[in-house]
Amino acid sequence: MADAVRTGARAPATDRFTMARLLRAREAGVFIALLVLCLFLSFATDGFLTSLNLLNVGRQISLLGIMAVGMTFVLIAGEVDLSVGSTYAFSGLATGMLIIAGWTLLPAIGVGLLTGVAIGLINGVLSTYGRLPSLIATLGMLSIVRGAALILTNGQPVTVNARNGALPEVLPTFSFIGQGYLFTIIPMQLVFFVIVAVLAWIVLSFSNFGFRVYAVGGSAKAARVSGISVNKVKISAFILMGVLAALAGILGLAFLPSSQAGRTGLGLELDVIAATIVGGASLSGGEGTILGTILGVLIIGVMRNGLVLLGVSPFVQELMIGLVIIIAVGIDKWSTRRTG
Amino acid sequence: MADAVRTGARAPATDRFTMARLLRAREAGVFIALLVLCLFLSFATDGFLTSLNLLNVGRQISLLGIMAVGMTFVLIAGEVDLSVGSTYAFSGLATGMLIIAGWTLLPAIGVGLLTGVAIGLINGVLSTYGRLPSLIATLGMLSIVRGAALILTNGQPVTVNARNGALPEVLPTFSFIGQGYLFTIIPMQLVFFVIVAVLAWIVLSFSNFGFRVYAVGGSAKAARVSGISVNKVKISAFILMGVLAALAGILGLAFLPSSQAGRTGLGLELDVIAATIVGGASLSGGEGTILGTILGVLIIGVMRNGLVLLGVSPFVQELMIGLVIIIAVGIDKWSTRRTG
Amino acid sequence: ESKLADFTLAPRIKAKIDAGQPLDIYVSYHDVSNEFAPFMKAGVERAAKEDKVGAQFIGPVGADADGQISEIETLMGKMDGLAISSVSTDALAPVIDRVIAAGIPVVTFNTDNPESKRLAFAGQDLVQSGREAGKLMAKVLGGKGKVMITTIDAAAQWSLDREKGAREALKAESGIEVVSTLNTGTDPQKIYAAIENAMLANPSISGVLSLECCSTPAAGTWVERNKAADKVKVVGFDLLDQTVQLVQDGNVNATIDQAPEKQGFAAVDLIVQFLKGQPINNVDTGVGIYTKENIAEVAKK
Amino acid sequence: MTEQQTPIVEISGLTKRFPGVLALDRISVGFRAGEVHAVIGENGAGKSTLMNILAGDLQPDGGEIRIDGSRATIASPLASRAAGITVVYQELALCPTLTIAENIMMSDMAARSSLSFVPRDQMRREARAALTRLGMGALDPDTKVSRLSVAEMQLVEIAGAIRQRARVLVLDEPNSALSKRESERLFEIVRQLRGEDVTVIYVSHHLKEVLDLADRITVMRDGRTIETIDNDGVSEDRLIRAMVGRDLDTAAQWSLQPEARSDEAAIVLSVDKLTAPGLDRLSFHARAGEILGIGGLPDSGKDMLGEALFGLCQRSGRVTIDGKELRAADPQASIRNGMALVPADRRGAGALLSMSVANNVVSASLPRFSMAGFMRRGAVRREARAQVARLDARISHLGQKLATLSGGNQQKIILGRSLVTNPRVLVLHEPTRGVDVGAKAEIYAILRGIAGEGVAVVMISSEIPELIMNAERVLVLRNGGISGELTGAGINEEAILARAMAS
Ligand SMILES: Nc1ncnc2c1ncn2[C@@H]1O[C@H](COP(=O)(O)OP(=O)(O)OP(=O)(O)O)[C@@H](O)[C@H]1O
Ligand SMILES: Nc1ncnc2c1ncn2[C@@H]1O[C@H](COP(=O)(O)OP(=O)(O)OP(=O)(O)O)[C@@H](O)[C@H]1O
Ligand SMILES: [Mg+2]
Ligand SMILES: [Mg+2]
Repeated sequence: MADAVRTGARAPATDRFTMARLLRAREAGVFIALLVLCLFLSFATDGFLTSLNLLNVGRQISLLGIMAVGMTFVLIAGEVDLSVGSTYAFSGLATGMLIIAGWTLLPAIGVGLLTGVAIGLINGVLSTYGRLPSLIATLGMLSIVRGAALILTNGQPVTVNARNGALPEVLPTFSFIGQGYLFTIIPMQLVFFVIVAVLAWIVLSFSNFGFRVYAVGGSAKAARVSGISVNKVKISAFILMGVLAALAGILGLAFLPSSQAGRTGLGLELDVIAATIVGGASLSGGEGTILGTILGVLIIGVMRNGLVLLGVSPFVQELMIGLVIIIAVGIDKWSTRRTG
Repeated sequence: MADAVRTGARAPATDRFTMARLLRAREAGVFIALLVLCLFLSFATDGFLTSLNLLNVGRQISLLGIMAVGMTFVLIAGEVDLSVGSTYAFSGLATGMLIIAGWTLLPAIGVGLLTGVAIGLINGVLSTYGRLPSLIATLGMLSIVRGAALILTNGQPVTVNARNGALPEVLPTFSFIGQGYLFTIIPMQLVFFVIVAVLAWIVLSFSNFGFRVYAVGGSAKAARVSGISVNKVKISAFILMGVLAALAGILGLAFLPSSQAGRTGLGLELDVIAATIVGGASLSGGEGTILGTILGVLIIGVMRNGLVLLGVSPFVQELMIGLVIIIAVGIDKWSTRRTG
Repeated sequence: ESKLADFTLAPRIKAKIDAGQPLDIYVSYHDVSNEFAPFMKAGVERAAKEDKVGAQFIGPVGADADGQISEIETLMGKMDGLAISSVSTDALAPVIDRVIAAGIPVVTFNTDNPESKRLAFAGQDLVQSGREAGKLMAKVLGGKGKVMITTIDAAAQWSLDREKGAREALKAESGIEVVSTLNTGTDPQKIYAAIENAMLANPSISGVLSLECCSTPAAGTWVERNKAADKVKVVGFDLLDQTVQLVQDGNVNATIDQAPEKQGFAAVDLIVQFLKGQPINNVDTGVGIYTKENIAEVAKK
Repeated sequence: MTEQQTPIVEISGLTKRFPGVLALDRISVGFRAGEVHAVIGENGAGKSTLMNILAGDLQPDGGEIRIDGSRATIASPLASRAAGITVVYQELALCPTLTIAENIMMSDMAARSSLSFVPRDQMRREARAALTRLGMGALDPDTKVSRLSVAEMQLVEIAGAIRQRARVLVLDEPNSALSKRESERLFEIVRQLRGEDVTVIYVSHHLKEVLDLADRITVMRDGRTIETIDNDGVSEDRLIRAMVGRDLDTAAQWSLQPEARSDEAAIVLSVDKLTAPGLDRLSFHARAGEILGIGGLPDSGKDMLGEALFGLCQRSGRVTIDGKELRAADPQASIRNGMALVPADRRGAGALLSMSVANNVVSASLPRFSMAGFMRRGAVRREARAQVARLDARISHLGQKLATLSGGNQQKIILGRSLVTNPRVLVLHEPTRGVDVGAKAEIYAILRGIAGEGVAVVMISSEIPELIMNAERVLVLRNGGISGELTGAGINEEAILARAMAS
């Protein structure tokens, strides 16, 4: 019985929502790992359980979280996107260059997001109609987009400030979305993450599109018999991923406010995929939830923060992050009986 | 009908070996891409078609190639190993530290290779008995092994020379295996690659172990009910991968002869996987050949070499590499009729 | 020097010089995608124009020893001279020696490789510039405090050299303690987050000494956002837009310039002089120190 | 027939529990040397679970297994094999990326040292011999299994099992995809093996077959062994009563020929020169309220017809419903215009196995159950509940994953999904494959009900009795074309076979 519910909860929540059910859900393993980690850190450090630090963690995980939400859709649809780090860099740089070319904010951000759409579209078309494995298509795009960003900027850093040509009226708003605080306390990046996560949760759990994403990833063939256009659904998931990577890139630029094509977002794809898979999504498709992904992102963020607060050497940190990834996923696998 | 032969040839060489069949094989797409590339470069540059340059390319692809051979086994067995870049660094550093601690060559290399065995064993056990997806297990190990390498070396570069304590009688041999030339012309690294590739080809195509790797990756269930120990076969593939990554790491150190835990082999995993998949292996297991992998490695190596000879800007090179990956795999997919 | 005396020029190049054919100089920078590459490249191009030679600016995208070596190997047959800034001294030394052995003159720039048989070096003395940074740090701290050193690549040769110099200078001050060296990684977001976390973990830090271009503005930005200019002093390197602004606003207390354009120029120029048969010597491109007082000179440009 | 003797495999009090299901409840049964022992029971009765335990693929939670009188634990497939047991699984266990020969010889290879070389020629030879024994000598042993039809795969699996000279051969629904001729060949071999003192355990839903073949029959119901009967003059009705636990009143209906009553009805589906892989310019039509049967041998093209009509594969020619032409290769358009498909490959193409019952029921009609792009949960649950009730599907709750239903119940849910789309034309491919007698009867009744509502039902089936029982008109396919059309009393086994095999 427990198992039926457990597996049931992995699919969109048809069942009524109860706390007990939630705790037996797929996410439970990760949730417990997170809880243990937080408890431990509250006792072991005095800096962890302060609202300032927690909000800080919230900000630091936001960009990763926004991208992990996109990756959740792609993984559930049975694909993978390795190009997200490059998209993150490219879209941020594109927006930045437009702003310092004197554009106003909305058009500049709009174009930045559109570059994300375009990259997602290419990824999607190559992986569906192009019949390439998405791993290969997006690995190729990883290089292509990074190369394009280098060519576009000639390898120079792009810094958004008035001296470089940004309109003075644009700067305060741009800074606000990246660096500002809502009600002077909640980091704007976190606000964006929360909005994205809530919207994605609604879409994935309750909308037809969400349903189709699960169906397509669970069995593409069966989805086709149900009249679902597999390719369109997959392409949409890639586009969503592209837009969210672009959004993260733009917010990242607004935060610093400087970016560099040769360095920004390098290797980010593995971080994003790790967080998503720790949260319960599977590379074989059909599985994953937004709640799980948020937990996955949190566990990695809290871990990083905690290790720093504990004064652990960065080398040991590197090692611990790997251990935690394995243990967090392991808790779930090892705590349930073998079911074949 | 043509298709029957095409797909048939993807499996271990059951068919008799004829040139015609070879050319219709899965590798044909990549082979044609490689041929076109070489022809183009012979005309477009004067440096490409010289034996010196070709041997140079041979050296430059050797370490990638040795690792890609290992990855071929892992992918055919239906798994993936992201930790190879870290293993490459760790094993090289371990050997290097032992040499400058005054060890003689064989024990130092032996221990270096054993670290590869150990990492492969852990990867394998986590991915089989540990029931973790290998993507997660090896992603965790990527961090853990990298962290361990940093701790081991305290983040300092390790340089093998007499001043640091290497025995004078050890150095010439160590340099020879990394930097030397057989018959004063063939780079030793290439010699190692050729030996590894030939042995791997024999094992994969003709031995019972190779057969089991294909069987396990094609259908774990079918293999299990036939009495094949799926876990042992997978663990063996991971160990083989670990040893080959370690071998590459040791040869890499012998070539340079300096290595650094924070940098060596960073991101190498994606290069290795890309080369292997360009060569026809598939992430879903059961498919791939050593010949294909060699072609995949060659195409990437020739491409890199050619772009440098052509004087293409490094940024454009980055972009072109991505394009070639997509096109090389695409040629195969797009040139065959849609088979559903 | 003896190195110069040992060197024999390849007949191929000699013939070219004698025939008055244009020479091809290759300048291999250790990361063509970093922020200095364009300045170096500008210097290289200026030298090519003034000295009337062909000059190619090459190197890997992202610091990568294997990539740098492979590229040099591939182009060895084409080059009449090589100027190189090494990702890693130990890794690149054998290649430099091989190029030298092939009769192709090699000089180093930006990051020296003294272990190798290179003919000369053009650039900042990195240990010296580190020392200067350390001294500046000591000065702005008034001789006492806890200092954190930050670098985007603790393992790179230039970083090791500067760190060595900085630590030497800081050690000389009894009131100053170096708490740690923070390796931030190269992604801008991660650099900032690393500094943010480290400052949180160790609130007693009163000085941040950044060894390069990119953690300098990150540290300054942190100070600016936390309004900590009184408590935390920042000394760093280079004159990125952001850094200039931060110095003007008092969030970065001092920065050291390394004149990248000059380095690129000198790299090519040294080889050209050598091939012309003129004697060559190391070129020190100098240590430019900028604080709030003199930053205006740069800001106007 | 063997007299009372100690069984070679004796099972007592065996229990197996799955999360939420007691699949085997203290069952006891003995299998003797040299007998054909049939195991029958409704879907989900526990037959496959028992066989999987014998295969070493599942471990029981309690009870004991004795082999040759001494207690044994079958810890792994290897142990099972060592004990002389060979199993042909219901869910085929073949490796699609390997060749026929490699699959047939896989367990031989497993027994050899992994350092040995693969004896390709010997493998090919022995595989060909094994195939020839099953009358499949024409199959090239170097063909990849992924290119075979389901029937061929089943034969390859059987060939692999038979050549191992097991003491106990377990066949779990071995012929569910085989043609009559292939099945008969299999039965011949089974009888031969019995003569060689091999124990054959035979699981099937085909009671006629069972009565023809078996020496003894064990009936299972709800995870329990009800009884073991000697097969001497037992009637089908007797078996059904034991399986279902009551008299099956619907059984009577089966023999009824549907009265021809749709002759005058409007033509709903019309197909003109349909050409697709395996199909060659096929033209036919179906009327409202008609059950149109399609029969033929496995390579006749009938297996592609469903997919081609529905637009799952490339096709040329015209397919129209109520005069509206369906776009090729566009399943969505097919559904929109009133066609629904129940595919043969239930696990692969049919069910969304990882999704819930409720979601499966509405998956082909999302727009109807949503508002502004969001699903109306209440409506979904209401519809799902209604379908489950209408089809009498046995589920534990609407959120249950489809993968955890037994085959017959999965089939009902897939049928429900088609019905929810309110089809004008319902195309079914092997609608009762692997479904037990009781559920079969229910499904037939449902289909007739649907036809009665004016839907054109196209039933593609390799089970001739199914066609005879239900179809008003039968088209027989051969070589991608129609080789005969039978109606009313003209529909009988001889006529269908004659047209299917005529050369
Ligand atoms: N792996 C499993 N997990 C959960 N339940 C299972 C599993 N395997 C079987 N069951 C359940 O055990 C019961 C018996 O299944 P089994 O496959 O033995 O039935 P069967 O008699 O072979 O049915 P069929 O005629 O449909 O093949 C069913 O209720 C089924 O749902
Ligand atoms: N992972 C699983 N979890 C729960 N139950 C499972 C699982 N895998 C298989 N089962 C159950 O195992 C039993 C096997 O039944 P199966 O699907 O074979 O039915 P069937 O109608 O006989 O199939 P077929 O069409 O192959 O004849 C089913 O009851 C199915 O629900
Ligand atoms: Mg069964
Ligand atoms: Mg069945």
